[in-house]
Parts: sequence; structure tokens; C-alpha cells
Amino acid sequence: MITYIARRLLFLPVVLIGVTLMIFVAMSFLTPYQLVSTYIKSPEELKNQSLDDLVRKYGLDQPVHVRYINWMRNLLRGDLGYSASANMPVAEAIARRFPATVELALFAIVPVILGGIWLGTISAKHYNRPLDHFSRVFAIVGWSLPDFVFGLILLMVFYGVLGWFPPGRLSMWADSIVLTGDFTRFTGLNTLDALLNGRPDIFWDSVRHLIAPVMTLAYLWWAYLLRITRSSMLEVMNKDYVRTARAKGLTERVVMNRHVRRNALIPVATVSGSMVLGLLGGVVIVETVFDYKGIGLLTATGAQQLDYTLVLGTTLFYGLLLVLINLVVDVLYAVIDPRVRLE
Amino acid sequence: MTTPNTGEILLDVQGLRKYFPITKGIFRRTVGHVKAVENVSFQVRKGETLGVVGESGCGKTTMGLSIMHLIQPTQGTIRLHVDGSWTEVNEKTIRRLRDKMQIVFQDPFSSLNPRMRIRDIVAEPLQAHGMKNRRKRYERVEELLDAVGLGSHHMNRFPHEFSGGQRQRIGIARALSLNPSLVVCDEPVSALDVSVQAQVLNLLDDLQEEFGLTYLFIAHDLSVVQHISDRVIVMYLGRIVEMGEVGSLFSSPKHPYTEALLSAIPDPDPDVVGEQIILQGDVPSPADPPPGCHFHPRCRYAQERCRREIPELVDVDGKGHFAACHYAQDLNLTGVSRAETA
Amino acid sequence: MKTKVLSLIVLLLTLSLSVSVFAFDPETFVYVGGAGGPQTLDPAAAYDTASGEIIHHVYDNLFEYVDGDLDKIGPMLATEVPTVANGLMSEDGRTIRVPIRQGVKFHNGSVLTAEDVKYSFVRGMLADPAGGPMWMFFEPLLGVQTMRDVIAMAGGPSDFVEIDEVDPAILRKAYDLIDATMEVDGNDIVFHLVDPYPPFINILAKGGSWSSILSKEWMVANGAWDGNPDTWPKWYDRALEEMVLYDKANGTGPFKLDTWDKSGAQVLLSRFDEYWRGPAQLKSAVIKNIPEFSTRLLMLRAGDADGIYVGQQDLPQVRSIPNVVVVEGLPQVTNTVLFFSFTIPVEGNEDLVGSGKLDGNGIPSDFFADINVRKAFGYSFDFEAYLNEVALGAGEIPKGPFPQSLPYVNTEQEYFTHDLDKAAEYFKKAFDGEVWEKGFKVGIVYNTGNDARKTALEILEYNIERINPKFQVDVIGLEWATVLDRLRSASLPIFVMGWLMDFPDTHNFAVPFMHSSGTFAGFCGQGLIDLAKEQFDELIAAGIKATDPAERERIYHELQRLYVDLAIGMPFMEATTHRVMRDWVEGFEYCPAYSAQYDLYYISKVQK
Amino acid sequence: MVVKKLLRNPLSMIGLLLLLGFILVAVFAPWIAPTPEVHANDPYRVPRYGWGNTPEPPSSEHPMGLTQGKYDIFYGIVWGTRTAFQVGLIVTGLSCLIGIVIGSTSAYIGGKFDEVVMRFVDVFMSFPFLIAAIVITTILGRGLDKVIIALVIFRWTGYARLIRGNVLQVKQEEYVMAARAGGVVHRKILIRHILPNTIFPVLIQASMNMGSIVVTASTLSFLGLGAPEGHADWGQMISFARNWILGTPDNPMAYWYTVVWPGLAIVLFVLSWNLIGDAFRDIMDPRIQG
Repeated sequence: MITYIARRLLFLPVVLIGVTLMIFVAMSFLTPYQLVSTYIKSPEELKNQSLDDLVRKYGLDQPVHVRYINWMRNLLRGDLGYSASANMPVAEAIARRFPATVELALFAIVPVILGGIWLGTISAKHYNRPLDHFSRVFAIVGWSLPDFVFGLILLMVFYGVLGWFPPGRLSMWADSIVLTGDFTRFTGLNTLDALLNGRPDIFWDSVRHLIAPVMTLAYLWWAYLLRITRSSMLEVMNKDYVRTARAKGLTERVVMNRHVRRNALIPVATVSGSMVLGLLGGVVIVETVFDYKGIGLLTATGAQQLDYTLVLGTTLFYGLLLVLINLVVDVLYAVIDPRVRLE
Repeated sequence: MTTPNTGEILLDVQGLRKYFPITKGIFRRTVGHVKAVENVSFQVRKGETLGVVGESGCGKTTMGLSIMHLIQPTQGTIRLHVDGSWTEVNEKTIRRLRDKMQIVFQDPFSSLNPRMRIRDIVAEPLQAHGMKNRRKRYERVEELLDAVGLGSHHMNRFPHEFSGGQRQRIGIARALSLNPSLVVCDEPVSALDVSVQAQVLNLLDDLQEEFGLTYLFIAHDLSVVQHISDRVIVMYLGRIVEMGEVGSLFSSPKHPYTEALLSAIPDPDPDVVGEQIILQGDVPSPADPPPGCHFHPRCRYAQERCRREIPELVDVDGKGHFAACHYAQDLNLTGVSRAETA
Repeated sequence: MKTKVLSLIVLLLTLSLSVSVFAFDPETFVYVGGAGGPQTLDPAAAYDTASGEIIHHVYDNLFEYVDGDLDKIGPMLATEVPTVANGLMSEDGRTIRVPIRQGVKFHNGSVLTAEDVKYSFVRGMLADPAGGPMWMFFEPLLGVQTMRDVIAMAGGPSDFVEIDEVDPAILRKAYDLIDATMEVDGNDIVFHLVDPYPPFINILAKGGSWSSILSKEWMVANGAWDGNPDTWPKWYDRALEEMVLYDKANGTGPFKLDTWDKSGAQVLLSRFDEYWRGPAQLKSAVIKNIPEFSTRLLMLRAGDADGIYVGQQDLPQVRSIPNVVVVEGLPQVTNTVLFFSFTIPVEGNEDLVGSGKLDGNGIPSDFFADINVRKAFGYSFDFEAYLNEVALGAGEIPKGPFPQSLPYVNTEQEYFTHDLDKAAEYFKKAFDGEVWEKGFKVGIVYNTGNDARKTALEILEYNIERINPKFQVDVIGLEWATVLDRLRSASLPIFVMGWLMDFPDTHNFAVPFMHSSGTFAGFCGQGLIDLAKEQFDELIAAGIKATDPAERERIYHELQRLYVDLAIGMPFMEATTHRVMRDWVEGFEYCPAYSAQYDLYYISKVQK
Repeated sequence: MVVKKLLRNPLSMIGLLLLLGFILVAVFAPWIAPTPEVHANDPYRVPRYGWGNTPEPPSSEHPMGLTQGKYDIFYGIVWGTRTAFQVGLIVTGLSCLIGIVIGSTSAYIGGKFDEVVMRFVDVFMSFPFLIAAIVITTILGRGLDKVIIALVIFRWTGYARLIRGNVLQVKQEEYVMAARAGGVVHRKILIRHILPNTIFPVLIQASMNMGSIVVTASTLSFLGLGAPEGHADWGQMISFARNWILGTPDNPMAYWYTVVWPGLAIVLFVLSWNLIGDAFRDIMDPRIQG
């Protein structure tokens, strides 16, 4: 197991170099004047300035390989560079924005998994009967609604009409306490930090801000989990040991809970890894709609402004995350399912 | 039994070895080898059936596949006598020799592509060997199916519509399609019901006569082999431990392992109460075989010498009965009286 | 059973959370913008509106406009506005003396001196970050555009890469040149201009974040340049984030900078209680940036935002909201212009110029060098439709390159009208009738995301294609980065761009639109540069040096006439602006020069 | 037999009917929503009826109303059907093809080659898709074709992985060895024996992805990428609705038609592919046979 993990980690730098190299290759198609648009965000800022001065100042006239080597050299010194679009060093931007997204993903993963499994179980239990059809269609509608549509509708209902769940990460009053008061940021996760600081009011406030984006994410992902749960449940339900259990005269409920569901959840456990990744990487739209300042929004804005230091930094980070999470998932898989051996 | 004692040799295997590397560590360094087949030499005579037996994992299937070059042997020479001369079987010649050597697989369920029709399965080797005309191919398929006892009306069906025995007949038809001289039968009946086993064995016997085939017949128990084979090879942990005429080997085995295997054959006569020898312990790992005679930890006759020296395979009686045991001459091992049922 | 408990918990949770915690806070003002956050808070580097927004509240200037009127300037940190009449400005307009107000305190407690004022400007000029606003000081004081030019004036190279490569003696000389432009005389500061520059006072007035007054003492304590004539190159043209004032601020303004929460895209300001004009009514202010309009709109509706940014096209959606006030028709000094490129490269530009020949499948390189083509395009555009349907009536149709609210603009100037017959007439004349006969195909470009400009081009497309079926116009959206790149190589046949004033003077439009070294000449090809050198440059130079208003008027009228007669470009919109706020916001003041959306100093909140 | 099973299940029946409906709309688009004279050379350009911005409710001339920018919703929906099929088929087809070729060869050859290819796949999978799409469209320029390229570049890896896993299993089967023993060349073994036994899960996956590509395209439109503005594309039609979903304070449903029509088109399209995919999987997967 240890060798397996070590071996997988050995490939980490290979993948990361591949990722960054690809970005640089892509960037080499861009002219210095396209890249300088990071610093001049709109036509109105053109004024009486020399584009060439800016190009020279930020070293954009250097050939791509020189920039890559420079970037690599800085990286080895632990410097990811400065992001013009985020107004801060890339490392700091990631450190600040990532916890927000983690918080969102953590809060989302519970309803996503529970709801998805529940729907999948219903579907499987009522295979090809109305309840199956209903829950599948319900989930597919969520899957096929663009996230901004559902997000905006939720925002309208729960904020616009009911006034319950406002956008942003914190209310104004809580924000000023967190930013300027004597509030220690331990983790960057507002809920956790609030509890650690003994501020239940801020905890509730941040939960209030999380509910609507979490609902949006949950509805999006249910279809995915439903499908996996349903098909693995169906598979397990036809297994001999389940028939035996039924034949023994166990009640349907016991059969379902003890024999079917438990075994059907193994594939679900494996996809949850990729789901966590999907949640971390795919929250751009939800973050936009709910003005939730997380890493997805950061990277998307950066990419749109061709802020390539930021894009490089975040992709490097995502690559690292992806490899690690996949590794954890594989190891967990082996732990959950005794049939699996790591090779 | 038409058993030529001597005769023309068809296949000559010398010093065949197949090692699988064992890798370890993050860099996948090779730290050792599983010696699946270790220094195996034997010859198959034209027209005979050479049985190969041994427990699961003894390397007999690996040996069969290596001879067929379906896996690459690590070392050794394999020569085939074709058209009056010897041709070495290697990566280069194997494509040309496919029509001389064919194989029947163990599992009739997995050896037929579930998404192909029977006629295409059987005709595929023909097509691969340049029979371009589709009608001719199908004519040949009809003949072959006929020969293995399946009507040509089965041609358009898919494998899942057949029983295990029928499928194995299809597998045989496919093996015969190229008119091979040698057919490696890799446990062709072990996956079948006992009643069907006999039918297939009889079919193989008939076909041998009809087409003048030579069989290398791999099986894991001696009872199957005794009916069909002329000579038998017993393998243990990748090595040949005993080899000889079927009669001599069954009646007077020269290796304790063979004795143990023989004792496990149920006697058709319920009155005969044979002593069943229960082998002690498990088959040792081929990656780390015991020193000396590989069989010694399980051998009830084992001596000090067995723990140190690897016994040579020697002709014990001078009449082609080989055994690899230091005490082959000294031990008086129990065989079975051969029930002439075949 | 378990599910019931669970749903009960969920229900309770929802109820406990749903207790609306909205509370009216009369002392905090929340403004939510949408066009991006500030780039830097350094007055010498900031040149975008979002940065100006913050600087506006933290710093004061020497002068300010009175009653939002660009023609009326009053003193702010100065005690008097210099004029020839009061003797503070010399007859020739080249020496200007400004007495500094006494007893004004900075946020850090230090007291304003004339030395601080000189330091503020000299430091800015020496730092001169590329792409910054400091040219506005170089031009009147030294007659050049950048610090680089000053170094060249001092005998140094103008093409150095690192300033360390330049001889220190030359750098010292360059410093002396700058130092000599201003002198501290007791409580006064005296500016020495190289030539008369009538709008110089405007450049110093409130609204120009570049002329914010800093505290030298605080700056030096925080690691900025300490006034040493030899060490300044260390601070020259640094990256924005390496400048001391990048995210720190210390001014004399009514609000202090609490924090620039970059990851939250918001700036927190709090009242400066010792403000020299008396403390503001608001205790604090939050200036956020939320790009998604719907989110901003809901915050306004809910009362979580007191004012939000709303694009012109979205105004109909906010007009009917109860308790929300929309102030429309606020004048601005700006225009939106359709530019023609006089010399268009053909190679690598096929997506826009097609075949590169006048064969009906493209346009030749000098297509727009023909005045008839430019005029024909001008008469094709439906100005009224754009104004009324796209801009929803918010603005005016221009009369030339200079917005009509500026002085010296001829509001009687004859201008293009929507007249397809006239357009056809010019098309027939163009290229000796070849254009009419063979037709053309051209791609015209807007930068994606700007729907109004796209629509403007579609109006043009619709009308031109109606004139002659052989005319083919494709409206093409390009990413801003690509637009910028292709502007640089002057390869866009037609592009639309807006221009917002820096200071209210016609000169501020004459240079970029008409001067051979102006921003747009560079984007419109050699053809325009040659034309400008020949016909405009001298006039522009004379216009800014003239001190007699009548003379200036004559010159700018002439420039305006030339621009329209030669159809250099086609300005089609002078937009007004608007503000959207809750009705509890009192004391809204507006000035077209303000860089902030709301002048928070005057604002209070009174719940209705 | 498959068809019979499809028809017996009401949900897959609905899926088939929906898909058939969409195909009809796509085929007969020029008759259902004729292209106005001015845009005859570019029928995919949605006609505008005015230069303003505010949507207009359905009327007799515009049965589904006008969306933001006065684009005709009905026209956009009808011609958008073609776009949806184009994008869906091209993206799924190409990425599936690339994935299958690379994934199956890699698994079949195995060893070091497989290792290298899989690391390569890892590199592609380390990009968050939206970010990658943004970068690509910024570099290549905006347009549906660029979106297709971006989607293909980052979609094939999923298929490659899926088929690789299957091939690794199937290549151990005895019929593969039998084919080799019969002298069949590798290419033919791959095509005739391995692919037919591994490809179905991939195809089912692909059919389900067909629909969701439209959703992805709409997300790109939301980010200001995707099809050029005014191109008949459902994703863009629905992203036009972003500022109007909220309605007005007194009537939240004031602009319902900007969301509902394109939303309905997308949901039904995705639904149809998913239902068919689900049904196929249930039928094909012998493990679920009760």
C-alpha cells in the first residue's frame, strides 16, 4: 500500500509539469499585446499610454520558454507570481479563496450524497414503476437545467421574495467583524472559524449564506448519484445472497438496508471522490450567481482576463488536488471493498 | 489404442523456460521471478497424444501457451517438424506456423466471442490465412461443424445459444479449420459436466484418427488423461517430475507426486479400497520454491538429500520412463491397475 | 421514524434561519458596483474608475468644482483659486501660485504643508508607472509625456529597459528638471509651466485622482521615496503592487481606508472624525463589486445595498421598483465613436478584409482612405434609432469629436444625418464608382460583452446592406485581448470605442482623436497619421497654448469642422448617466468630474 | 428485440418520441421558421425585431416572444435544434472516437506505452474544464467551432478511461487468445473482438452526454464564451434570460418566456437522451435482468 501511494506520488511532478507546460504552449499562441490586456481591462483605460511600455515592464515580450523557465525558477523558490486580476500574489489568492470553495463543497456533499442515494434507492426499489420514473425525471430535470437558471430562481425565491438566504459569504455586519474585529481566521472556513471564535451568531450567518448555493449544487448532482445508486442497487438486488436473504424470510426492509444498500454503496463511494473534485472545480457559476467569492470564480475571472500567472497557479493547484484526491479515493476504495487490491 | 512407441517426432521442446518478473518498490524494480515453466524438455511424436497433468498453478497451461507463442517464452527452443524439415517456432515463424499448430481452450464460455456468429468464429482463422472467398469459407465451416457433430444449421447462431459441450465442439472446429498437425488441448473438458466430458473426449479421439492429429493434452487430473493419452507428463512447480508411457506410469509410478495423484483417482470398482495419499501442506509459491527437490516438503519419503539437491530427470527403466527423484530406483510406489475402459 | 425526526430538524432549522435579520443601518452606506474592483489605490498609478471611486473619498485635492458645474472651480486644500485677476497667476499663465490651507489634518494625524503638496506631485512624476495618468503633469510642466521623455531631455537614452542602465548623473539632471517645475514658498506652492496650459487648474481639481494630496511624513515612514534627489530611480515605474500606496492610503479626505478586502472584492471605509470641513454623516461605507446584475438588483430590492451600478440597458427593470430612486439624465463628458482605419494590413487580416481587393469579396487596404467611403458610412448610420432604442434616449447625438458640454465646441456644426440617399451618392463616388459596381465585404468589430456597441454596428450593417445588395457587412465580436492586439497593429477596419474625459477641456479630446501621436491615430493606420501631421498637429498645439478664450474657440471650431468635413471618424453618442439608489439616501450630489458614483461626504440615510 | 423492449417501457418510449420530435424540428426548420430575406445567407442568425434590449411577451407574430436584444425566441428555438444536434453529435462523436482509439490501443498494447498514455490523460484531466474552455476560446477566438474544439479536447479523456478499463478486462478473455492462435492480426483483433465487447458502456455514456453538452454550452454562453451573440443556440437563448429571471417586483413572472422556452427545449432534449441511454443500459446490462 505504501509503495503504491509512493509510486503514485512519484508521478505527481510529471503530471504537474505536463499541465503547466500545456498552458505555456497555449499561451505561446498569444501575442504580447493580448497578454497585456490583463493590465488594461477595458478600452476606456487605453488613454495616452504606451502599450509597448507595459509589455516591456511586465516582461511579456520575452519568448515563451524564457518565461517558463523564469516561472519554474520562481516556483521552486515557492513563489507563484503575482496575479493582476486578483490584486494579490497567486499563492495568497489561492489560500484565501480556496477555503470558501471547500466550505461550500463540504456543505454540499452531504445533501448531494444523502439525497442522491435516497432517490436512487427509491428508483431501484420501485424499478420501472411510477415512483422510479418520477424520481428519475425529477433528477434529470435538475441535471439539464443550466445551473445559473436554477441558482437565479432560488436566489429570487429565497432572497428576493422570502428574504431568507442572502447572497455573499457573510452579512455586512459579520463581514466587518471578521475583517476588522478581533476574529482569528484559523481555517478560512467561516462556519468553523466562527465556532472556534465562540461566535454562534456568525456561524448561523454563514450557514444562512450557504443554504441556497448548496441547494443549487445538490439538485445539479442528484441525477448523477441517482443513476449510480440505482444501477448498482439493481445489480446487487439480483445477487444470490440477496435472494437467499429474502428466501430466509427477512423483511424487505432488513434485506434492503443490510444486504442491498451496503453493497450497492461501494461504487457510490468511488464516485464521491470525483464528485468532490467536480464540486471544487465546477462551482464557477454558482459562485457567480450567489456572489460567493471562491476559487472557481477567481480562476474563471483570471482566465477571462488572460491573467496567466493566476491560471498557471490555480491549475497547478487543481492538478495537485486532483492527483491527491484520486489517490485517496483509490486507497479508500481498497479499504471499503476487500476485493480490491492496489497494484 | 494405437500407440506407436517410437516414431517420427513432430514437436521438439528443449529447455523451455517461462519466467514472470516480480516487481517491487516505487520504481518497479525486478526483484525476482515466478518460474512458471523451468527447463522443460520433451518431444511429441507424430500421431500420439501426450498428456500433461499437474495441479493448478504447476505451469502446464503456461507451457501450452508458450509453445503456441500466445505468451512469449523466456528461453528454450521449440521446433516443429513440417513438410519433412525442422522449423524453429519463434516470433517470426509463428504466424506462418499457425496453421500447423492450434489450440483448444479450457473455458467454452469465454473462448467464443459472444458477439460473433458461429460461422464467423470458425471461419476467422481461414480468413486470416488468406481464404478470401466467403462462400468457400462457409463451405469449409459446414464441413467442420459436421465433423465435430454439429449440424450446419447452427452456423448463423450466436455462442450463447449453445450448451457448454456444444461450444467446446465449436472451439474444436475452429482449431481444426486450418488443418493443423498439432493441437494443444488446454484442459478442454474440465469445465464440462462429466457426462459431456466423455462425449468430447470421444470426439477428440475420433478426430485424431480421422485427421491424423497429434495432441498435447493438458489436464489437471489423471483420470481424464488415462483414457486418451499415449504418454503422460507430470508437472510440479514448473518442472517435469515424471514422464512415461501411460501404462507404465500408471501401474508403476516412479515419483512420489505421481503416486499421490494416482491415489486420488476414484476406482470404478467400489470393492477396491485404495489408500488415498493426502498431500501435506499447500503447493509452495512458484516465486519462492523450496530448495532441493521442490516436492520435498510434501513428500512422505523425503530424505536429507532431497532438501539439498535438485534431482535430474532421468530415464529410470531405460525404456523411456523418466522421473526426477533421487530415489526413483529405490522406492516401491503404488500405482493403479489400469482399467481398460477406453 | 428517523426520517420524520430529520425533517422536523430541517423544518426547525429553516424557521430559525428564516427570521429575517434585515435591519436598517442609518450610518453605513453600501454601494455595489459591477464593472470590476480597483486596480490600485495609488493616485499616481490609478487610471480606472473603480480605483478613482475609492481615492475620491480618502484624498482631497487643491481645488474642487462648485455645484457640480465644470465651469466653476473653488478652493479645497488651497485657499484661493489662482487667476490673473487675483495676481496668483502670471500674465502669461505660466507661473501659478497656490496658497495652501492651514491646519488640515491627515488621517495619521500629521498636518498638511506646502511641502506635502510638492512631494505629492513630484513623487508621482518620478514614479510615472507605465499606463498611469502622470502625463497630465508632464505635458503642462515640461511639454513631454513621460518620465522617459524627461530622462531623454536630460541627455539620457529613451529606450532603456532597466533604469539602472542609465547614468546616475543624467538621472540626477532629470530629477532637477522636475524639481524646478514646482517650488515651495512659505505656505504657497508655485508651479512653473513650460507653456500656457489653460486647463492646468482643472487637472488639479477634485475628480482627478492623480492630483490627490499625500502626507510626505507618512509616505517616508511607510517606505516610499524620501525626497532624496539620487534615490528616486528605486521607485521608478514599479509594478502596481510594489508601490507603497497600492493598498494603503493616508489622505485628508472625509473617509479613512479601513481595509481593501481583495478576496471579498470590497473596500471598507470609515468616517474621519477630524475632517477639516467637519465629519461626514455616514459612519462607514462599503464599496463592493458584484458582476452579476441580478444579484445586485436583488440586494437593492432587499435594502442590503443603498446604491448599485445598473447598465443603461437594464434601467427599465429598476424604474418601477418601489422605494428605489433612479436619477437619470446626469451629464457626462464622454462620447462613443466609430473609427475608420485608413491603412489596413491585408495579410493575416483576411477575416475582416476578405480578399483584400475591391472585387466584392473584400476591401482594399486603403478602403477607408477614400473620404467618400467614410462619408457614405457616416450617412448610413441611424443615429436616432441608436439614441432612442438602444440608449433609451439617454444622451445626445454628437456634432463632432468634442462633447458638446465642453467649452469651445460649435453646437451649430453641421453633422451626419441618417440619409441613405446621400450615403448612396457617396458610395457611387467612391473609388470612381468601383465600390458601387463591384460591392465589398468587410468585417466590423466590437469587443464581446458590449451589447450596445454590437447593436450600433448591426444598425450600420442593416442600413448599408439595404443600400446595395452587393455590400456585405459582417459584425464580428472579438475578445478584448484580441481587440487590443489588433488595435496595436491597426488592423481593424472599423471599431467602436468610448472616451471619457480626464479633465474638462477640449484639448483632452483633440489630442487622442486628432493628433498624429494621439491614441487613435496609432490605431487608425499611417494614413491618418500623415493626414494629422499635415493638417491637425499645429492647430492642436496652438489651441492649448492660447490663453485668449476667443482664440481657443476659433481653433477648436476649426478642428471640429475639419474632423467632420474629412469624416475622420463617426462619433455617434454622447451618453448621459444615471444613479440608482434607495429612497432613504439623502443629499445626493453630482458632478460630471467625480470619479466616484456617490460623493459620500454629502450623503445621509433617513428611513422613510 | 431491443426495440421491442424500448417500446415496452413508457419512459424510454417518451424519450424516443421526444428525440423523434427534435429530429423533425431540426430537419424541417426552414419550413417551421422560415429565414427572413435579409439573413438568407446565414439562417442560423436569429432575426432581431428592434434594436432595444427589453424582452417582449409572445404575440401573434412572435409566438414565443422576443428575448433580450429583441431576438425572436421561436426562431432561435427551432434553428437551435439543429445547433444542438450539431454540437452534440460532433463533440460526442469526435471525443468518443478519440477516446476509444487512444484508450483501447493503450490498454491493448499495455505496459510502458499504457503508462505513458495514462499520464498524458491525467494531464488533461487535471484542468478544470471551464477554465480550460475559457483559455482556449480566448486564444482561438469566440465561436461555436471553438467551443466544439474545447469540448472535444477535454472530453475524450473520460471515454478513454472508460474503454481502457473495459479493454483491460476483455483482452484477458480466451477468445482473444483464440483469435491470435488463429493468426488474426492485432488490428483486427482489436476491431473485431475487443471493441464490440467493450464499446457499449461507452456508447451509453456518450448518448447521455449528448444532452448535457447543450447545458455546458449554455454555461459557456453565461460566461460570455460560446456561440457568437445572435447565433441560434439554446444555451445562448437561456443565458439571455439571466437578467430577466427575477421579473419585476410586482410580477416575478413578467419575463417568464425568456426562461421557459429555451429552458424547456434544453430540459426535454437532455431528458430524451438520458431516458434512451438509461433504457439502453438497462437492456444491455445483463446484470440487471431480473
